[in-house]
Formats: sequence, structure tokens, C-alpha cells
Amino acid sequence: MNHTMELVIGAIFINNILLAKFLGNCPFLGVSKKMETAVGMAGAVVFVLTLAGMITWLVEHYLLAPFGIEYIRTMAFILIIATLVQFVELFLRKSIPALYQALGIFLPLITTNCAVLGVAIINIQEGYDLFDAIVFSAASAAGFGLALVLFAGIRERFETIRVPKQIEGTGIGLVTAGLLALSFFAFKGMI
Amino acid sequence: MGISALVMLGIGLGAAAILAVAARVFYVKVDPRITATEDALPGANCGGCGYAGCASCAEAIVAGKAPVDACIAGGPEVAIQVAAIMGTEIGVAEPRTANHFCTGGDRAERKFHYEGALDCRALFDLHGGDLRCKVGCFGLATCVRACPFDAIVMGPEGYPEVSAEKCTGCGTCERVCPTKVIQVFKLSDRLMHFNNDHECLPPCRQLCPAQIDIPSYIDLATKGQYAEAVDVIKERNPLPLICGRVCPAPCEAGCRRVAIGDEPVHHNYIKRFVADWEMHHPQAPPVISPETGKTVAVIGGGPCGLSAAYYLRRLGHRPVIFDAKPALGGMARYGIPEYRLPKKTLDFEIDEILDLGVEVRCNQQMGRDFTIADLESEFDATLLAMGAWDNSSLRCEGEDLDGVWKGTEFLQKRELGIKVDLSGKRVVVVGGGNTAMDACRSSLRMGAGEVTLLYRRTRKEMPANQVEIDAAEHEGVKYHLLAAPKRLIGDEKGKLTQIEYIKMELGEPDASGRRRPVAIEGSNTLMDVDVVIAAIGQRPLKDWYTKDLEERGLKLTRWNTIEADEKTLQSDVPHIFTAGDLWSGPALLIDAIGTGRRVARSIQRFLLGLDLGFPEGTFVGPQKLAVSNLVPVLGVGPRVRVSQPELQVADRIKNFEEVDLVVSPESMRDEALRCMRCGTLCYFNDEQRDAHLSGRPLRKKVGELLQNSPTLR
Amino acid sequence: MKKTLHMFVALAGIALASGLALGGLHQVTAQRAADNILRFKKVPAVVSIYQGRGQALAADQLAAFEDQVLQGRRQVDLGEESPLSLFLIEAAGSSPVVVFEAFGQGFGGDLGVMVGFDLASEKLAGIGITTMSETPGLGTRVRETRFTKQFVGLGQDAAFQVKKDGGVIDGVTGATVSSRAVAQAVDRARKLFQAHRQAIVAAINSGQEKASP
Amino acid sequence: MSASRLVKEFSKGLWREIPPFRLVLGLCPALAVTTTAENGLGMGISATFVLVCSNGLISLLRKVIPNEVRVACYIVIIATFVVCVEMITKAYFFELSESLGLFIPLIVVNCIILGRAEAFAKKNGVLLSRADGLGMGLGFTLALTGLGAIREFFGAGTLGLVFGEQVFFDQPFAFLQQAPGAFVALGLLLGLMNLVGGSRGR
Repeated sequence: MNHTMELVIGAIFINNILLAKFLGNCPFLGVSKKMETAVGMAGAVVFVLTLAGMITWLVEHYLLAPFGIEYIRTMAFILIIATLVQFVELFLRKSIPALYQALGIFLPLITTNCAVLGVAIINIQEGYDLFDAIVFSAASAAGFGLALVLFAGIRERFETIRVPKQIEGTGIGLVTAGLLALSFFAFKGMI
Repeated sequence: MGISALVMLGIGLGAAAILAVAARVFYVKVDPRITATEDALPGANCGGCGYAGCASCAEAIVAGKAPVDACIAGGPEVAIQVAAIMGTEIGVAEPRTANHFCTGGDRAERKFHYEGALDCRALFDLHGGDLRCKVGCFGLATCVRACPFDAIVMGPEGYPEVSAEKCTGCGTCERVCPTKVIQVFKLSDRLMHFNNDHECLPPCRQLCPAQIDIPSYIDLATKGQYAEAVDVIKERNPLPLICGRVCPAPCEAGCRRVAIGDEPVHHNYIKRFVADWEMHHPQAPPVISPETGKTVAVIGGGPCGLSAAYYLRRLGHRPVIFDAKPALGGMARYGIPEYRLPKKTLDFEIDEILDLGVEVRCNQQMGRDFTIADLESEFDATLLAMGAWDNSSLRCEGEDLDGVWKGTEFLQKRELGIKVDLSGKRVVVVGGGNTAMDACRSSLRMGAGEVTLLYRRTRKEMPANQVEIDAAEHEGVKYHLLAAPKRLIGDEKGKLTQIEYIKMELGEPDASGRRRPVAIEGSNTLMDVDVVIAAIGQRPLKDWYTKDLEERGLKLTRWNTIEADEKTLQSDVPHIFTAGDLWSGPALLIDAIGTGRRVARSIQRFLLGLDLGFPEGTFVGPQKLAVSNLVPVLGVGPRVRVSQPELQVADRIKNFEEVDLVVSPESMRDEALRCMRCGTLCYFNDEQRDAHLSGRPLRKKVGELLQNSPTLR
Repeated sequence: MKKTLHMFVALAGIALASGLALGGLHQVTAQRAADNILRFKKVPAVVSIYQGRGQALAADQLAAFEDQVLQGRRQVDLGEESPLSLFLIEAAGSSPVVVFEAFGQGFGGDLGVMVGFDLASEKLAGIGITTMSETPGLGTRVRETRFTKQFVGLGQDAAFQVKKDGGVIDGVTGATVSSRAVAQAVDRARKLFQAHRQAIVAAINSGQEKASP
Repeated sequence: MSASRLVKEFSKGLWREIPPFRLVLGLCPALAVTTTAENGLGMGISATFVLVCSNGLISLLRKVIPNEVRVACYIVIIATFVVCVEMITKAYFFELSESLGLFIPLIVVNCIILGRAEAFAKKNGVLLSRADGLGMGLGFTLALTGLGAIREFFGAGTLGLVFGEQVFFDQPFAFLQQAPGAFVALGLLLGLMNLVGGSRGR
């Protein structure tokens, strides 16, 4: 249990996937202009990342490893993630329209969210067992969501703040992300 | 090597199979434009556009929320493709420009005494409020600095002015403005805007059936910006020359001057002044949105049809006006006599509209010269606006006698070139409306020896414009009030000789609030007469209502008007719309103009496949907000209303020269300065509304603000 | 249907071609890549053990020594998932040392430690950290000699645990998890060595070099 | 197809649409691997290689790939080249592969590559697509190397790519080497680009 807690806290705060590992920055800057979209994106990432973490772990250990073809891991994983994302999108759209409304439009964005592939690969590299892999995936996604929502909250304030023309938009966004990352540094001593 | 290839093959096949099955099982129909746009977009799902993925970006583009060049990863090629799908071109797309535009709330009244931070946003964050300004602007030019195209400068009034040529509608100014007084909108949004209850609406603007932004044009007129003032009027009313002359100005009823015991501001002096000025100083035609390729048949070239055609044209559609008469103008031409509205002026105003690219087919009568099927084959939508030309019957014996005329038929004779000689004749006009007044005054000008007006109620109840009633009296019309015709008596040749009328008295108020006239038994009186003109009311004709229209499901009410949605004016046949008198029954010219613009909006949305409904809180017609009158007006005293210059009675009575003259620029300005700038000096801010609703006293005395105003003291 | 078939053929065809291409490239590069891992990750740890035994190594000798270590490695199949690589340090004037890698559970995942045993005395000849992803500045300090040298000369029966857990190792302050992981790895290596001493010695003596998988 | 078109498609990636500044794509590697100029260069070259190869191949196959599964096909093609790069760096540039680490496989999800595939390669000829890929890739390389150089020089006091082991500062501004510094440096550099370039990126 202690180990699981460490894994969760480590993934959310200390090695935050966005701010410390730099995974998933394109959507981070893209959809963080409004709180509403940020929350939707965060939800979608938690959903897909957990699912993808589980499936890729199974594929690695029951398909790639037995045949000794771990070298096509990247290849297999990305294809699986793309298929999974598209499948989930199609499924939600038809079957659970309410959830699709909330998450659906963010799903396609996740295919090229490197956080998903990144976490899947980290799961394998770190040699997690299935349970750990799922926990780590979910926690990483939660960390992503946390940073995204915090960032969107800050960014909404930019609308009424005077920013030098040259760094308006993405520029100030990046600098702010830097400060957010700095504040996340403070969690380093937690464990 | 073999295994890796096999596994990849397996995964590839599996992925294809899952997706193929899923695509079939979970198939959901979507707007083909969304699919097409999505196909055109890169599919990189990078999020650079601010939307979550290419699919949602495509949805936003099709929904009009995102520009066609929203995609960052795709670059210009993709933007061109998307523009083609959306049926626009980049750069040719309808220009969006920024404007300061107060929509009320707590923003319109702020006064700052802070000199530290020189940025609107800083002030807003630090203090929240208190700048007094016409549009709720802090005036620190943050938007000017923010504009990437240098399209904004600070005007002499202390708030930003936008150059329409330079503005690209990028929206930067809107984003930086903390009070959102500067907003970016498209021409069509602006033209098709209707009053909304969250806006800061002065009472005159609430009451104007066309919803003209009266304080704005008055303000522009005081500054000598006459062309701009006309532009403001024409955003709501394309016929200022006509309205400036004949509109009874229902807006004046709400004027806050009345609340302080003064006469209302005479909007029409100002409107007519700027419109006349524009007639003599031709301006560039207004901006027209990109062509949509849609055509609309406008049946009836009266004020309503002209108004609808004008707005449809400015929105980029191609309206064609059909009119049964040889010339356009409808009641404005054939119902309003020359001395009130010179035909030269009317022609100028109509030509201005036609010059925008509106086609006209005159002498074409619905049901006689063309059918609805003809229209359906040629046009995307049809507007029926033929007005109300049928005169109500007097419902008394002898109506068929020679010498008994109907009001509108009499009035149009002169315009149709039919000579009428009334020299020395005794004329009795029955009715109390404007048609009756016009008939009286026209009869005088045609040489009538004696003109008597018969009206069954008192002068107070007359629906005609007060100025008309007075003018007719000045010109020598005799008023025979509280009298109703009972019988028309003719000689053996069928020629009218006498009218028998009965005296009336006022009883209990009826549904319309006017006291019901009751006949006094036995008071029948005979009067010698040569001509009786019945002008007791009109209703739409029915001759156009042919079987094919009935078969299509178009329904008429028992007043011969068309049954249509109260707000959108769409009839039961989706592509047929109606407006003006044909929908409302006889009403004011300005009502017809207002419904003309309203129906143009509905047709526009119908043509674009959008929902016809209005946003919540919209007022489609005149509607007085109860709260408008509640705030006391301190510190403002009466100020004499400028009187209308007119021809001397002797000079005008024998001809059809225009009676009312245009006021001088000085008088116009004097009158314009009487305006208390309601709504721009906002008396209805959130705080005051809350105070009113909760019964608390107001924090601020409006009078204090007004005392500081040079125009109001 | 034809469209669906086209979809299948295209996707599967590309996947097949990709699998073939990667498989081919893998055959060409796999050996080199594996060597690289040994050379750049494992061998330096072996070198540090060698240096920890007081053996000087001049800069120009380093490459030669690395080659020697790489060449001299053996493989022994202990029935685990993959065979264990054994490295041998032979230096004049001291008994040969067998070195192999073991793992402990660190804070940031597995922590790899090369553990060397003196074949003569069976005492610990030294350790060298290979792979880890510990917190920089804290956990990574277990790499410092101050920590690793504690292991040198410990006997087979020593308690390979940090003092907090009742062992003999001084943990690095603020890096208990990482210190524990190193101790754990060494303990595992010791157990492995004890369990498979015969096989290991036999493998070393066989003198045969086997290709890694 | 004229040579000038070729030059145009090539040169736009170098300044006018240079990623990740003008085209705000590919941020993750731009932030993560630019601790040194050398890493930036390595990442840039790897991405360029993949970009040129995948753009070329996708352009070649553009008529064969059905629209419905095009993204999946593109991803497979891109991933193939990425894995190639991964294998090659592991075999021949081991130290680089260690420092780029996770980010080599993640080239697969670098949206520049998929973005260019969709926006350009799927409708243009092989040569043009390669020129586009090369331009974008070189622009990306330039940006990453530049950012890496700044972070390395000020953050670690070295510039290994040019000056080897030479150390310029004793107490460098280490903030720049760490995660927050990466964000701030990229943001400020972007501002600088806009300042110099005059026009503002979106």
C-alpha cells in the first residue's frame, strides 16, 4: 500500500508528467486557454491513459516479450493507442452521448498526446507489474489533469492582463508554465 | 524478422478490423460539411487552434465559432480548402470590425479618480468601477495599444474610434477590454441585432418599432457627423427621409423629458435633418456582405418590402421586388399625399435602395401576373408584404352611391394621374385616422369648398398624428366630432346628395381602452354633401390568395392577414414569410419598416439553414421596460422644444407643396441637445436595478452626474 | 465492401512491410546495440570496481581494459528468464574477481548494481552502480565512493542491510530508499552467488565466450 | 514543378513557419532534450530524418492509402522510421540515445511530423514533400540547437558542441537546466523571435 501511495504521489506531484517530464505539452498549451476545455481534456486523458496503460502492458507481456520482439514496441503501442482512441471515440459517440459531449471532442487530441505513449513506455521500462502500471498510468494522467487545470486557471487571467505584444499567447503561456513547474519543485521533498 | 512482420501484420489487421466494425456499429450521422472540413484539416490534433482536436475545430468552423483559417498546422493551403467547403473565400469573407458598443449592465457608469496605473485592466482589477463615459469606457487606450493593425485611435471624446478600413476583426481589442465596451462583430450581426433585455436601452429605443439607436444618431448629429448619423439610422431603418417626415414617433412617448414635465425630444427633426443633408450630399453606398447567391422574391414594394429588400441585399442576397402598381413605395407613395411627402424625396430614397442591386418588377400582381409556383421555381424564399389596401365598409345604407369614395382609393388617384375636381364641393370625410386627415387636407388642396370631418369619438381619441389633426384644423377643416354616419342619401340618378348622421356620447371604455361611443337615440341629423370619403380603416385585400397558396397550407386570419409565427414571421409554409400590414393589419409605417428588418433576419437565417429563433430576452418589436422610468431625474430642467417650421396656410392650401420644412442646423442642434442621453448616461445599471428591486436607496444620485454634463445643464 | 477490403489491404500491407523492415534492421543493429549497453553501462561499473581495489588505470589504458572486460565476459544459464552475464577482472597480484549485475527496488524504479566477488576469498570485491533513475542530488548520491566503498571486503555472511534495518551499511542521508535498494541488490547478488557458485565458477573456467542474445 | 517552388517550400520552415516558434508544434522534445546544444542537434537531426523519410514515403503512397485509415497508416509509417532511428542511435550513437532517452520513440507523436504528413505530403509530390520535410526539420533542428545552446551556456556554463569540455562559468544559472527553466527559456526566446521578426506568430 505504501508503495502504491509513493507511486501515486510521485507521479502526480514529484515527477509530474507535464512539468517535470515534458510529456503532453502540445495539448497543454493548446487547450488551456479556457477552464472548461481544460477540465474536459483532463477527464479524457485520465480515461484513455489508464485504459492505454493497461492494454499496452498486456500486449508487451503477452505478445511482444514472448516472441522477443520488444524492439517494435513503439510501433505496436502507437498503433494500439491510435486504434483505441478512435474506438473509444466511436463507441462513446454512439452509446454514451452524454459522456461523449464531455470528453469526446478531446479524444482525438490524445492520439498525438505524447503523454500516452510516454507513460506506456515508462510502464514497461520501469518493469511495473500490471497493477502498478495501471496505478501509475492513472496517477500520471491525474498529474497531467492537475497541471492543466491549474494552468488554465492562471491563463484565464491573462485576458485582462497587459502582456508585452511579443510574448502574448504562447510566449507568456510558456513562461507561466515554467513558474508552475518551479512551484511543483516544492513537492520534491514529500517522499 | 518473420515474427515481427507477422505480429505487425496481425496488429495492423486487428486495428483495421476493429475500426471497420466500430465505424459501422457506432455510425452516427454528422453534418457533411463537418466531415469535409475535418478531412481538409491536417488531423495532427495538435491543439494549436485552441480547440480539442481537428474534429472539434471542424465543428467549430462549421458552427461559425472559429474562422476558416483557424488551423495552425495546416497553413494557408488548408485554410483555402476549408473556405471552399464553407462557401467563402479568405479575405473576401464578411469583414468583422470592432466598435465600442454599450450593452448596459454595470459598465456604463464608472468614474475614476485614480492616476497611478495607466491601463484599463489595472484599473478594473484594482477598483472595479466608476468612470463616467458615454460607452462605459475607461479611456486609457489599452485597446489602442493592443491593436496589431493600428486601427484604433483615441477620439476627442476620450473613447476609442475604430477605422473600418484598417480593422481586420481580429478581436484583440475585445480581449483586452475589461469592460467589453469594444466588441467585434460582423456587419450582418449588427444589422440583424434586436434589442435584448440585458442591454442598456433608453426608453425611446425600447419604444421605436424599428429599434433605431436614437441616442447614438442624435449624438452624432450634435457633433455634425451627419453621414454617420444616417448610417446609424439605416442600420435599423432604410427610409429616414420618409420617416423623418411622416413618422408619428411612438418613441417620443417614452422620452424622459416627459417625465420631468417637458415636451419630448423631437426625434424627427433630427432624423429628417440628417437624412435631407445626406440627400444633398451623396455618400458612398453602404458595405454589402459577400454575395450568397440566394434570391428572394419580395411581393409588395411598400415600406415593408423596401426595408426587407434593403437588409436582404446588404446581407448579400439578391431580392427582387414585385409590385402591382407602376411605381414602388406602396402606401408611402399612394397613401401619403405629396404635401407631406414629396414624391421626389420618396423616389430618391427608393432609388438609393435599388442602387444596391435590388431588382424591381412593377405592374406585376400576385395571382394575376404570376403564381406562387413561378416564384418557387425562381426564388429561394418569398416574402409577402402587400400591405392593407382594402377599405372597411361604412356599414350603412347608400354606400354604392356616386360620390361615396374610399379613403385610400381617393388618395392614390392623384398619384395614378386620375384627375379629381372638387372645386367648390362639400366634402365629408368619415374617420379619425391619418388616412382621414390626408383625405381632408388633400380635398382642400383639390379645391373643395368645405371639408368636414365626421368622427364618432372626441378629438382626444383620434388615432391620427396630433400634428396632422392640428394642421388640418389650421387649414380650415371642420371637425364634427361625436357623430357617426347612419345613412347616405342620393337622388334618382344615384348621385349622393345628403348624409344622415347620428350623434354619439362616450360610454364605458372598450378593449382598446378608448371609451366606447354610444349612439344617442333620436339625434339623427341630415347634412347636404357632394362627396363622402370613407376612411374608417383598412384591411388587406384577398385577391392574391389563390387556391395554390391554400393548398400549400398558407392560412389567413379573419382579418385577411396571414397567419405566421409571431416572432419570426414565417408562415406555415416554411419558405413563405410575411411582414408589414399584411401580417399585422393596418399599422404605422415605422412598424412596417421594423417588421421588414425582422423578416429579413428570418429569411437570412432560413436561407443559411440556421434556427430562426431569437436569443433569450430579445424584444422583436417595441416593448417598454418597466424599470426605464423608475430613476428620478434630478438637476435637469425643461428646455423649450424647437418648433416645426412650416409653410403659411395661405401658401399651402391650394397646392401640394411640402408643408413641413426642414429645420436649420442650429435649431436641429438645439433640439438634439435636449436629448438626455438615456442609456448612454446609464440610469439602469446593475447596482441601481438591484437597489430598485430590493427597495434600497440609490447609492449615487443620477442628478449629480447630469449636472456635470455640458449638454444637459 | 471493396472499400473495406482496400482499407484492410493497405493498413495490413504497410504494417507488414514495416514489420519486415524493422525486423531486418534489428538483425543488423541488435548486436551492436547490445554491446553498447554493455560497454557504456555495465563495463564502467566494472571499471569502478577495479579502480576501487586500488588498481590504477591510466587514461590510455582504459579503452584496452574495457575491451578486455568485454571480451572476457561469460554467460551462465541459471534457469532465469535470460542468462546472466559474468565479467571477470584479472589483475596481476590479486585473485580474480567475478562481477555480475543485480537489481534492487529504488525510488525511481529498478536500481542496477554490479557486484564483484573475489573468487578466492569470496568476499565482496566492490560494487558499481549501473542504472538508476533516482532523485538527482539525493538518491543519486549512492553513486559516490563514500557510500560504495563500505561494501568492499564484506564477507558472505555480513548483513547487507542499511543500519536503520539492522545491517552494517551507512545509508546516504536523505536517500534511504536508494541506499536500501543498493543493499538489496547486493544481497540478491550474494544469494545468487551462493546458490549458483558451482555454475558460476564452471562458466568462468570454461573460458568460452558466448554471444549475448 | 519549378525550382523556385522547391526553394519556397524548403525555406518556409527555416523562418516564416519555423517550428516550434511560428508553428507551435513539437514542444515536448523542444523542452525536454534541449539541456545541451548537442542533444538539441541530435533530436533535431533525428526528427528531420523521420520527417524527410516519412513525408517522402507518404507522398509516394498517397494514392494508395485509403482516407478512412490514413492516420493509422501514417502513424505506422512514421513509427517505422522512428524505430529505425531508435535502433540506429542505439547501435551507433549510444550516448546520444541515452540522453535523448524516451524522446526518440516519442518522435512518433511529435505533431510536426503527423501535421506535415497531413497538411503537405498527402497532396504533394515526393520531391516537394521532401523539400517541405527537410525545411521544417532543419528549422526545428536550428531552433532546438539554439535553445539547447542557450540553456547549456547559461545553465551549465559549457557549450560542448563547440568548445568541448571548456567551462565558462563557475556558478552558472542552473535554473535554465531544469524543467521550469526550459519553459521560461522557450517562452522568452519566442518573444525574442517575435521582437526580431516584427510580425507576431499566432
